[in-house]
Amino acid sequence: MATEHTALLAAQDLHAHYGQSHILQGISFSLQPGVALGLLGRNGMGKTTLIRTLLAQVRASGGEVWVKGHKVTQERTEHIVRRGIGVVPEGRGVFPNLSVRENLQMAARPGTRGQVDWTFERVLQTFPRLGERLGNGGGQLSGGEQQMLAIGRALMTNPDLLILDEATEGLAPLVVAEIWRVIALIRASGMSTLVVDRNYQKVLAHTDRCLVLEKGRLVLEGASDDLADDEAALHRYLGV
Amino acid sequence: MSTLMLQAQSVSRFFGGLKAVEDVSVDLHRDELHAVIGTNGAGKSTLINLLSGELPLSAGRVSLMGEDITHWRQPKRARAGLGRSYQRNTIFTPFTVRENCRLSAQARWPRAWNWWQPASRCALSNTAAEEALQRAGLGDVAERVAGTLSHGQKRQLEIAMCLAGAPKVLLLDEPLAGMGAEETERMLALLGELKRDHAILLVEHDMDAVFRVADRITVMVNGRVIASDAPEAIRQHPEVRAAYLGDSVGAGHGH
Amino acid sequence: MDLATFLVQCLNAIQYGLLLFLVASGLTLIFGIMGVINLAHGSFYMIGAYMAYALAPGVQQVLGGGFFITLLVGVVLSVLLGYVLEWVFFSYLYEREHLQQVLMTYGLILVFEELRSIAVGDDVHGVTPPEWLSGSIALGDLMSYPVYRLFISAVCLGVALAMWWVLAKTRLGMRIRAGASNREMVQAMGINIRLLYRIVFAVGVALAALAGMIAAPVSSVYPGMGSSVLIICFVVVVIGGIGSIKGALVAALLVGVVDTFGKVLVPSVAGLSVYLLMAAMLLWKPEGLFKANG
Amino acid sequence: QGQKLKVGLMLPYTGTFAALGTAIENGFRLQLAEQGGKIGGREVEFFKVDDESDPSKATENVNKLIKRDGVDVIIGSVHSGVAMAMAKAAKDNNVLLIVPNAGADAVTGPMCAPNIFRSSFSNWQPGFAMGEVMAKKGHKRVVTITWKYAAGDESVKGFKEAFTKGGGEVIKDLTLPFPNVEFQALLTEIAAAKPDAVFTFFAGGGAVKFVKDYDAAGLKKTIPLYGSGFLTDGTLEAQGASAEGLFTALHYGDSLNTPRDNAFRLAYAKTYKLQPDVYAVQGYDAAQILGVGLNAVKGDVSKKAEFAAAVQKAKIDSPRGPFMLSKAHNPVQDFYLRQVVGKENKVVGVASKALTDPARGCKM
Amino acid sequence: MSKLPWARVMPVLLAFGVLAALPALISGFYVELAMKVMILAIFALSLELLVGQTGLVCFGHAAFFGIGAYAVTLLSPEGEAGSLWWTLPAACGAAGVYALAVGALSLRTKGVYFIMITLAFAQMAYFVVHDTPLGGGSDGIYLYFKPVAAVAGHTLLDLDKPTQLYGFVWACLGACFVASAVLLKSRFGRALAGIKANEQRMRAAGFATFGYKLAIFVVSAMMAGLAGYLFALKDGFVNPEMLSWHQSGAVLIMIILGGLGHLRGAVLGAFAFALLQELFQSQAVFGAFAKHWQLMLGLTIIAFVALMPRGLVGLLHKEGAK
Ligand SMILES: Nc1ncnc2c1ncn2[C@@H]1O[C@H](COP(=O)(O)OP(=O)(O)OP(=O)(O)O)[C@@H](O)[C@H]1O
Ligand SMILES: Nc1ncnc2c1ncn2[C@@H]1O[C@H](COP(=O)(O)OP(=O)(O)OP(=O)(O)O)[C@@H](O)[C@H]1O
Ligand SMILES: [Mg+2]
Ligand SMILES: [Mg+2]
Repeated sequence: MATEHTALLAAQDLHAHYGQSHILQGISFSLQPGVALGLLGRNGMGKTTLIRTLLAQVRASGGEVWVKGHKVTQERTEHIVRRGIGVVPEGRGVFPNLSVRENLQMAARPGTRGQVDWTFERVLQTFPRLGERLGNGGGQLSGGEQQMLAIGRALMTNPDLLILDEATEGLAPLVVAEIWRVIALIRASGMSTLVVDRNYQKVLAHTDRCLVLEKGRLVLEGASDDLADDEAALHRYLGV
Repeated sequence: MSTLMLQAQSVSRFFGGLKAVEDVSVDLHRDELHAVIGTNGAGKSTLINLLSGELPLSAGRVSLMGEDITHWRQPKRARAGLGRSYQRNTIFTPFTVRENCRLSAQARWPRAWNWWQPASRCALSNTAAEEALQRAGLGDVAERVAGTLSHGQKRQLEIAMCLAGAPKVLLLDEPLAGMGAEETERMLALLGELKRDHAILLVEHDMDAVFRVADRITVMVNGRVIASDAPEAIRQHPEVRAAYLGDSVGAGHGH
Repeated sequence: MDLATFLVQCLNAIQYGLLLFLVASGLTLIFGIMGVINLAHGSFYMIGAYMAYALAPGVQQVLGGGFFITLLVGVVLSVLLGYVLEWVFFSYLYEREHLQQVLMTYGLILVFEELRSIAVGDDVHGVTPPEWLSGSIALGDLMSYPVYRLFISAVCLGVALAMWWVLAKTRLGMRIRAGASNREMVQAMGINIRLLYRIVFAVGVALAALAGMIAAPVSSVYPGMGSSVLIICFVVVVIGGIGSIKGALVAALLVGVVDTFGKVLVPSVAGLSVYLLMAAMLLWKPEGLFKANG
Repeated sequence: QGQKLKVGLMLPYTGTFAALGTAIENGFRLQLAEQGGKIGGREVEFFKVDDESDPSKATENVNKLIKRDGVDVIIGSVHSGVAMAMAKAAKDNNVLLIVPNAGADAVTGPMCAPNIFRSSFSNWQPGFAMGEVMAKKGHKRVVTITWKYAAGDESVKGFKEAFTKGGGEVIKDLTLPFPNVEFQALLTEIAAAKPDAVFTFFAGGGAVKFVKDYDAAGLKKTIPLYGSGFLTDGTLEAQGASAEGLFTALHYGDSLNTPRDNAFRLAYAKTYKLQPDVYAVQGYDAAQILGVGLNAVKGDVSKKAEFAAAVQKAKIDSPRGPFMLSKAHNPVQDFYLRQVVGKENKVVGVASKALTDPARGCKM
Repeated sequence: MSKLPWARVMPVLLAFGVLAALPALISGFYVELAMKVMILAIFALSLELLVGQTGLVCFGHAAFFGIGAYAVTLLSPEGEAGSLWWTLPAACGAAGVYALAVGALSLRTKGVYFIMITLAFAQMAYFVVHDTPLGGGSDGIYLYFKPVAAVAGHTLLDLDKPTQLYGFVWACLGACFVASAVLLKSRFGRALAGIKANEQRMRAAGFATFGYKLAIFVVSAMMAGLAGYLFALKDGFVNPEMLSWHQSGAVLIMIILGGLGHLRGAVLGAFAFALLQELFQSQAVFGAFAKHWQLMLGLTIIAFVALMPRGLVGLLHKEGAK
């Protein structure tokens, strides 16, 4: 398939299991450079699992994953990520025993093209709240502060693709708005994004294309604008 | 007139120099859902920790149905009817969903220390658990091991466990976080139902939801209460809009 | 006790404490960062001491000898040993329950002890320090103090400083500490945690072996020397706060002081003193003196 | 008696005392070979158990030999606590026991029995011998230092008994927990106390470290150090120059230079490519005691009384010099004063002649 | 009990049956070995209650074992047999009282800190018996007369008789096993499991977890004291090494080897550990190489860890793995 070679990220008939249960049941999609992709679905449909499988945090039981034309199915997480992916995982994954400063610094890395768009200073500018708590341990932050830290940390790796799994969970409306603003900013800068969020309206508004997952299968794929108008589909797959 | 269930008077909690909660007073009445909203790090979770007894107070007083419980430890408060959920999941990952609820129910019933009778034969906690499961919409996955649930399902279980203990006062820390649209609806319906015979304190960032169910809203910023009023008044409150709501929640933007 | 004696006792306490620190530092590193309760740590100490004894003739022949060359060879060998051990025995245990690792390290103790017995026998041996360190300094008219002991103290301080700097100040150190709390997340940041862990383990082993080699000239080399040092090391690590280098240093000095003055002032319960200290410290600070933060 | 004689060796083959266990077995086998591989006219079959120097497993280990293997005689062990358990089991099951090292006073004290013998010494003995020597040398104020455990206590007790009888005074008893080897604090105490001399009991790795530390602290030049013989036995190579000139008391030494000893040493060195030590001698003599007894009963181990009578009458022709067994079955032997010269514990005199353990508590 | 899972209970019953019949089948030494292993199994069982079921890793369990053993030795009269009726409760009680003190202090700590503080208290007990005249010093002391159980002058049980002692040990193991199994299924037992899984949540649900932990700590210590009591009777000799950290370590190794989280694991582990050591030390099997038993044991343990992530019980019910 041609797309696999041009795509930033692509999956071919991807399967994954947790023990006996077949979670991902043959998923194929591709994400072109510069595209913002949304991933929607009810609770427990496999969104997080898909992300984790793409990153080899869950072993794929079948199918292939491609990053920038390289087949990475056999590679380990760190190698895949180093090809230019930044991750904000579900549950944040802030390092509680490192200070805020260290959480950011440990991740710092120039992008795959040598670009250093996101620096320590720029992250603090984007999230001033973090600047006030630089010396605090990551574990002492409030939930929202941790979420900002996780995003900031992912940006410090200057990725080509930023994956956000429920990045706005537990954030104050102002901050949520701020994060969507940042996501829009990132999108505008040409960085690709893969966004999972419970607020489907925001996801649809901030992405070019969307995938809808149901019980581990891709049931819908299309332009976000189209989907936003398709009330029947939204009701059917998201229960709204 | 609704009964006053839980009252916090000028409670404070300091972490070193940080005043996480400072001079906060809240009243929780039966048949009233009291929402506490506020910026991240405002001290909402800390407030719940203070009320539930997880953290000792630096200053202030807490009373439950007129009784001073400031110096009670957490388990005793819980047995007296203070139930809470956590912002981060605290489920028993190795147990089944049902067992999670059963265990949560157990402490409240007599002879919790019984060591010869099989726990599975404790009818009281079994029914309590079953009821909580149904209410939280987890009936289908009751036999699943809790650790294998998806994030949203775990959040539901977190609430179910809180309910299983048959509390009189519910302190819910962001119960809607991580739930999908459908589950959010169900949870809001549940809250409306629970409200009738419980006093509920709801910490939540989903403003649509909060404004739909709350009877009273307290807003915290940096450890202090900046406003406490009926929802409509809060929605218009300039300080609250500036510090927390922003423009995202336009006046009257419902569903 | 007059002032002069008291001061000399303080010197003894510090010197002992520093040596303890050197042995315990590797343990706290492996323990705090990888979560491996390494019972075999004492064995690495023993292996180090035996290397100081057994390698010397070979090094003499091939490289022209010298205590420091032996030391260097020993450190290189122990890094290799640690690297291979982690690779073969530990790398697949991280997902398992911690106690499985305990069982594994217990097995290793038995194996190392027996291999040592087969390879070099069960006799007690001495190791001579280099010529220029073998003198001593007079401490008043009381007694004299061997220069070599001062040298040990200097090495220990050097190691403490270097470790603190790497862990607290460098990005490598941050990444290592991050791995302590969330391995998967470190991987998701694009960092090769397996390699990092392997290196940490190897360094931990090397530190224990280095301690053994450095201590060999004063402690001599004998079977069972590992197990006697193991428990006291755990005491140091726990009092200091697991994973904290600073804590290990402070705790080691504390243990040194308590042990030294315990023996002198209340000899009948001297055996208890260190454990009393640990119990008291943990009751006061249930998580050790310093939380792991470098 | 066509059947083989079953000999159980319960010795440490692993751990700190492993080298001692091997030496004892070597000595025993050497003597056996010299008797033509037979004792009391019977071929010998060995059963070995590693006692790990762990007293909590000792009863079970000795029962392996007694109940599982059904041995006729047991040889062991090094660790006193283990030997205590063995003595109990031997007494309960009425099996011959010869202790080739462990010095616990109780074995030939309260625990003494017709079927229990010792080819080595009691802890009391070398201490007492050294006490006599130091008193005679004119030392008046002495500090003792040892580990806080039974062997150390008993040894120091023996020393004090003789030393105070000879007019000396022990100004300080220093102890440290077993097996702690951090001596520096106590050395400082010694330096501060400025005694005429120091008496010590240490063995193995602790002995090496103590002697080296004592020297390194500069005390060796100013305050003479005396010890029970184990201070410098099997440890000289490791102690190096630090041990040079030290005086110790023991029932054996390196240059006895008697024809008996020379023959033994030559044979041992030839067989094992090693120099023998006191442990080898004790093992060797354990075999001799067994031989004397069994010859008297023509190999019939069930005749315990005759066996004991014969052994008590006999003069054991040991490389250390001939000795007899006391009523409590502990050797009545000469204790030599030895001085370290190079890599040898050179015998320079007799510290105490035909020294008998008081066997306090023995009702036999 | 409503329904026992027979598939799992049968093998256990069978094993107990075989143990009961053992004295009739094999020679004296092996009976004694079996007795020792049963005592160790009681010891391991007691630790399993703490480590496997409550998640409290205690690294000083030998102290309670040793206290039980020393108690009976020191309390028995010099020249005659003591009475089982009060020496046994006294021994268990002594262990329990010490555990109450240790637990009250140490249960405030968590994880590795708990491991180490229990070690600290055990070492204190060790040094008390090792260094003071109280416990007879480093060489240990003897128990000359083993207790008897008499009712109205009529001797029911004379533990000086090997077969009676064997039977008594067997009964104790059975009783401990059944009691533990019942306890774990009960509300109290489930609360312990909950504490292991998530103590914070248990407190929020209204369990005063400290009390639960202290209770099981004391119960476990008393059971360890019982094991120590029996061990002292078996040997008639106690020694400070019974309280040493090596002993604490060994019993911990047994339950890990057997498989944590299962009572059967503790018993299996005790049998496996003791018998493997026995096997490797046996000259009859390995000849001169028996001298290197440590090497073989060490390698076997490593192999166990590598191949059996869930311990020996993992072997037993692989099919029903959940
Ligand atoms: N560790 C696990 N073991 C077994 N099953 C699991 C595990 N993690 C997730 N699952 C199951 O896999 C399915 C997909 O889970 P996943 O977390 O990918 O859902 P999701 O779409 O991200 O849901 P949410 O919106 O709630 O986060 C769920 O049914 C869940 O129960
Ligand atoms: N154990 C602690 N030690 C030090 N500081 C703490 C601790 N717990 C909380 N804090 C600090 O107290 C403040 C209040 O935290 P809290 O978790 O109560 O906020 P919150 O209002 O719940 O925020 P969010 O909405 O993001 O969950 C934060 O700044 C946080 O960093
Ligand atoms: Mg998810
Ligand atoms: Mg919060």
